[in-house]
Amino acid sequence: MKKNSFIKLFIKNKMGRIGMIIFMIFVMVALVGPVIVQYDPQDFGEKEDVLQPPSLTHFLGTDDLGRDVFKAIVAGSRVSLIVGIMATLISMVIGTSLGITSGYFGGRIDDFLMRLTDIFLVLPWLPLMLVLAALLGASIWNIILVIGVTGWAGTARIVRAQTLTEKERQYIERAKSIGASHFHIIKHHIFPNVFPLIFANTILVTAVSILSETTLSFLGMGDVSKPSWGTTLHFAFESGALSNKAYWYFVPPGLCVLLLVLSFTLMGFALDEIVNPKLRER
Amino acid sequence: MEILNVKDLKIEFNLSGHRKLHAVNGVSFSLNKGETLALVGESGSGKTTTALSLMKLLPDNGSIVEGEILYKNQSVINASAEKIRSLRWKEISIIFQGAMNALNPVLTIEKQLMDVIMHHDHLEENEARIRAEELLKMVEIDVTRLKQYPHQFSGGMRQRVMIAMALACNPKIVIGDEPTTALDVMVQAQIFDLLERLKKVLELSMIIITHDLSILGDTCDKVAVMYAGEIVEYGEVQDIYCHPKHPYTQKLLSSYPVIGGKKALPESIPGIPMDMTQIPVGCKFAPRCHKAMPICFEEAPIQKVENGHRYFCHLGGESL
Amino acid sequence: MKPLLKLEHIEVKFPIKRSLLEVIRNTPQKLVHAVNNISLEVAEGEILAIVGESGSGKTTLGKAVNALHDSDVVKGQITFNGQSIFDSKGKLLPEYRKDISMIFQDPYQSLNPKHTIEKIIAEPLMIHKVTKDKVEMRNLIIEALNHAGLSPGESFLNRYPHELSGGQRQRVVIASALVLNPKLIIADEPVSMLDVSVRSDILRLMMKLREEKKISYLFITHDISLAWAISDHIAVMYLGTMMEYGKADEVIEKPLNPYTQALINVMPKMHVRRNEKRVLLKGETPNPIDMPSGCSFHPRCPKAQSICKNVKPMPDWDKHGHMNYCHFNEEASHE
Amino acid sequence: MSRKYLLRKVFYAILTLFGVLVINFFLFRIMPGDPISMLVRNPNANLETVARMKAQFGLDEPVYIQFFTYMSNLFQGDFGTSFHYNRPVLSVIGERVFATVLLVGTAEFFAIIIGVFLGIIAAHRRGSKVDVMSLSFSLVTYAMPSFWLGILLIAFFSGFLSILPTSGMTSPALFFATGFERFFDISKHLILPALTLALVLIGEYMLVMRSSLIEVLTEDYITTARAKGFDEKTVLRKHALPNAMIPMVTIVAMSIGFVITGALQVETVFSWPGLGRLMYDALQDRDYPLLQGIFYISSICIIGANLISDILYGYLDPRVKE
Repeated sequence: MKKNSFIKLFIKNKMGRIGMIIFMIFVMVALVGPVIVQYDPQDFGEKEDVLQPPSLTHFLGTDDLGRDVFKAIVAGSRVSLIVGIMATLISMVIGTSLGITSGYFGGRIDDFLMRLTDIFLVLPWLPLMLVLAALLGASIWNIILVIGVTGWAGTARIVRAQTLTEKERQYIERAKSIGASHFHIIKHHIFPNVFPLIFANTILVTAVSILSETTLSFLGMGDVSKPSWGTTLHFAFESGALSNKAYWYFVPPGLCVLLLVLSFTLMGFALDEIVNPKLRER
Repeated sequence: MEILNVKDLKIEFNLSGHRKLHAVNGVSFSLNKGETLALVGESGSGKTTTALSLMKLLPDNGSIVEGEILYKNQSVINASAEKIRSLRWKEISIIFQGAMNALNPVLTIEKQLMDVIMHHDHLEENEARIRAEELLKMVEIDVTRLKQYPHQFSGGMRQRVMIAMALACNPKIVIGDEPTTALDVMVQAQIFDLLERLKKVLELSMIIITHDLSILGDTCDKVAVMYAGEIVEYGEVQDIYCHPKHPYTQKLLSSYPVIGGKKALPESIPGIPMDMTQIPVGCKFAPRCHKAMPICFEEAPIQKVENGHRYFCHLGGESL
Repeated sequence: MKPLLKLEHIEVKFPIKRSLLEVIRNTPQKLVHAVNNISLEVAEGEILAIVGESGSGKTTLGKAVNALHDSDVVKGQITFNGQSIFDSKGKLLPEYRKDISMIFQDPYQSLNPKHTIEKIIAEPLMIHKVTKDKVEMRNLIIEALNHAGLSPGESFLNRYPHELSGGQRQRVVIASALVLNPKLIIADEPVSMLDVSVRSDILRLMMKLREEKKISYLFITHDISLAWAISDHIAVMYLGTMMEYGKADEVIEKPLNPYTQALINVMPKMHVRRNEKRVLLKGETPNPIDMPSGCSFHPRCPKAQSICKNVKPMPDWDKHGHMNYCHFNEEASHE
Repeated sequence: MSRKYLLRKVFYAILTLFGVLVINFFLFRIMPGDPISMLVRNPNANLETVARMKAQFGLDEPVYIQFFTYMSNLFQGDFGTSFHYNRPVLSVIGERVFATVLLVGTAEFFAIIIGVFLGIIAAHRRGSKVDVMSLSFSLVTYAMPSFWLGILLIAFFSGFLSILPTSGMTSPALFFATGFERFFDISKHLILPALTLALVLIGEYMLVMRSSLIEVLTEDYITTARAKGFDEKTVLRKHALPNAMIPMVTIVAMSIGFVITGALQVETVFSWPGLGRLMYDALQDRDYPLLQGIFYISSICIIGANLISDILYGYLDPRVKE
């Protein structure tokens, strides 16, 4: 279906609209935020500033080291978004290329790649990430690499299934009868028809990547020099914000993660309903 | 003895964007006991919708907006949901097209035959199994295949299972929705031959839905040719074959090469099927009709009758 | 006259994938005998119809001629314009792809929904690098569209397949075949998915192209009356074997092979004949894995004798070039 | 469901297991900076543990010999000795398995029942209030990091309503209690962590069940069932569900794998003495043999779960030929 009717359908879909709005807000915060609000994780506030409830000077109160929580969240938004999107790109590139190759060529390549995908699907992903992050050291690029490298299996399986159905279509046979090469067929026929599914899946995988980054940072594997929401939650939990009821310290970062991931899931499901004719309203 | 009478049936589907699809606009026909009526028309003519509405099986966005359906002189349209459910398969049953997966892929043939027998005829399990075996024998399928699944049957065999299922509760009317479309010519002949024999034995009345005029000779008594949700011509099969009155029927009949006849390829019908979301003034076939006259675009044609042979056209013949 | 296409003893046998276990126990490799020993000739501008039910191997034969199956599955010799279509190393000659093209059965599936009509027809030109310059390519496309009856061609260029009707889509497929001006078109059931009213338009277009451009056709269909209406010669196939071959009128009026007789007898005719007793073959075409011995039709043949069960018949040609693959040769009483 | 299908699936499971084993082996060896340098960076590592570590991994021998020793040990069930606990890895894991199985088992049990039930109602009455409510509930829980959900529950139950214990598996006073008293105490502690884990799962199962059932309800055999005169309930129960349940089996098996990692987050937040918590601590102490052992055991559980789901799939869907 043509591009603009695709976008029209997406806007018309309530879930898609809500998801898009939330996502736009966070992108704005991530772009503009750190410029307006300089947040330096090192400059600790004075003693009496510790764990102050939300006030005019500190919209969301302060943390256990007297730093302003609101500034931390604004700074954290950029990190969470970047890590989420970059990691997803890696997963998508690996997943799509493996999925299309094994789906299109089949035979031994397919068997081998599928076993590889099975192994990655079977490995418990969070411990794997934790171990890799621990071994590689907790820099932001390692986190992106780790999430990306462990996240591609699901995509590979979906893309392979879709490629298998596309491969049987008659216009592929027609292209072969004209003398099109494998590369030409993949570039002009397979990829454009698999792309809507890849795009919808990318959105859902981004949601998972953001969650993974937050969890990794919460478990102490995050890059402390570039704090994300997960890191803030890590220090909130470590500093016992729970017991002294500093809800302004541990609720907002979690809420932001929830909203950002929710925006991606909403968009993902809206796309899925558009792409998958069976689910579409009649 | 008239078993079914449909008067001015109108059915609409509401589509996204408040558009309405006028699938059936004023269809009337009747069916006598032991008679076979063919609803013939091309894709989009409303023939399947008409048939499904007899059992109120329209999808949730479709509704009967006008007209009356009398089955044994009882109204089907304002019957209670309970009454309709007791009518389905007990009085009227359907043979769906073999190509669609109308059989549940994860249930054995035995279960799918027995569940409707036990439901409508309240038989015990073993009695229902005996009845199921009887049905398979009737449609010439080896009884040992009762425990198999639909995917283990070929196209022709699946169609026979559908027929067995349709006859499970001794219905009075059996609707065949393109029963042989996806099958080879030889298998198609076998299926029609089987239906012929069953009709005589069980005194069944049938409604066959098809787009293929050439098979009418094999099974049908009466023919209703449908175009854009209306019956444009209705009559005996021999009558329709030998002297079709409506231009659309004439054009359809001429599209079939007849072995032995002259070899020239006939002209086909120009233009594309009508957009059913609007109701034009005048005759619906006018834009594609090679005999269209100015009047055809202004007024809808009134019905003309020549001893049982009814058609809607401004052309020739004495009007009613 | 010199045949354009010559097929000699074409065999197509698909190996069934054996599971690891079977490989270890080396159970014999089971084969699907899709096409066995077919020899044919197609002259320039001739329409040869290949008629058969599903499972008869007619589509497999069409694809084999179009070299769509990988070569280790296809045996026998295919010569086009006097020379084999494979070069000495067994690689397909590139220009063979230009001289021959295929029309498929399902107009809704044989066009890529994501491409505009222009891109679809431009594809063959791009692959064979017919021209570099954009304007010339566009003219070629518009000319092909007009030739295929989609005039004015310009109005179809940037439309998408889902905006066209079945008949129009099949015309786009024909246009994309025409753009390389092929010598032979393999049409696999080109009209069976179309509404009856639109069918004869496409058939008439194919006939017109034959007159104007001397294109010959391999017309694959299950409808023998359609084959009679449009083709010069008819070959009837059953379970991968050619049962009968001859001029269209001869095969229809004086069918020699029992299978052809049954096919013609069962063809729906436009008059009421419900009460006539018709010769109906029992059962359906079996799967071509375990082929029946002797003549493959003998299990279902109404005239089968003991000889049919154990001896494979020899194709017997009469003086009019009418072949019958059967031990017996008497004509059926034909109503 | 033929024997060949079963054999093939078992064969693939073993192949995958071997793959996991190989990755497991290399994961801790060829990473930039081998385990020793990792250990050296760890402040409390003394020379003695470094030496033992070297012997343990036999790092001086060529890789393929290390690989064979590693494999032969594995087959005799010797997963090496944990540095931190100075006991065989297998026994350390053995103690903690029960807690995780209990947590994961309870969470899965409730999640499957509630998730599938909600999914069926939502699909059956598509677009109704129930559908919208359960859809938004699932989307929110699906998007929520499980540890944060845990924190919220702890804050709520320990802060405002302290009727439920918010950490550990047994209250200190009752450490030695047995029988009913111990059972009651453990289940009290189990409520919050199991609830956290279950909430995320309910969302996922509900979404999968809903879209699978919606897709099945558009199939032709459902029209046949309705034409047979069955009421909506029977159509749903006898014809729609047997088909809609098939994808559920694979999703549940796959999610059991993820739940073991989900448990890690919940066990850390609720300090629940399970495998997840053990792995978290092992990571802090750089206790590689223990890490490797846990890693390997959880992979085996996931492979087992997938194998069971493949076999179940064969039973549920007769079309699965060899």
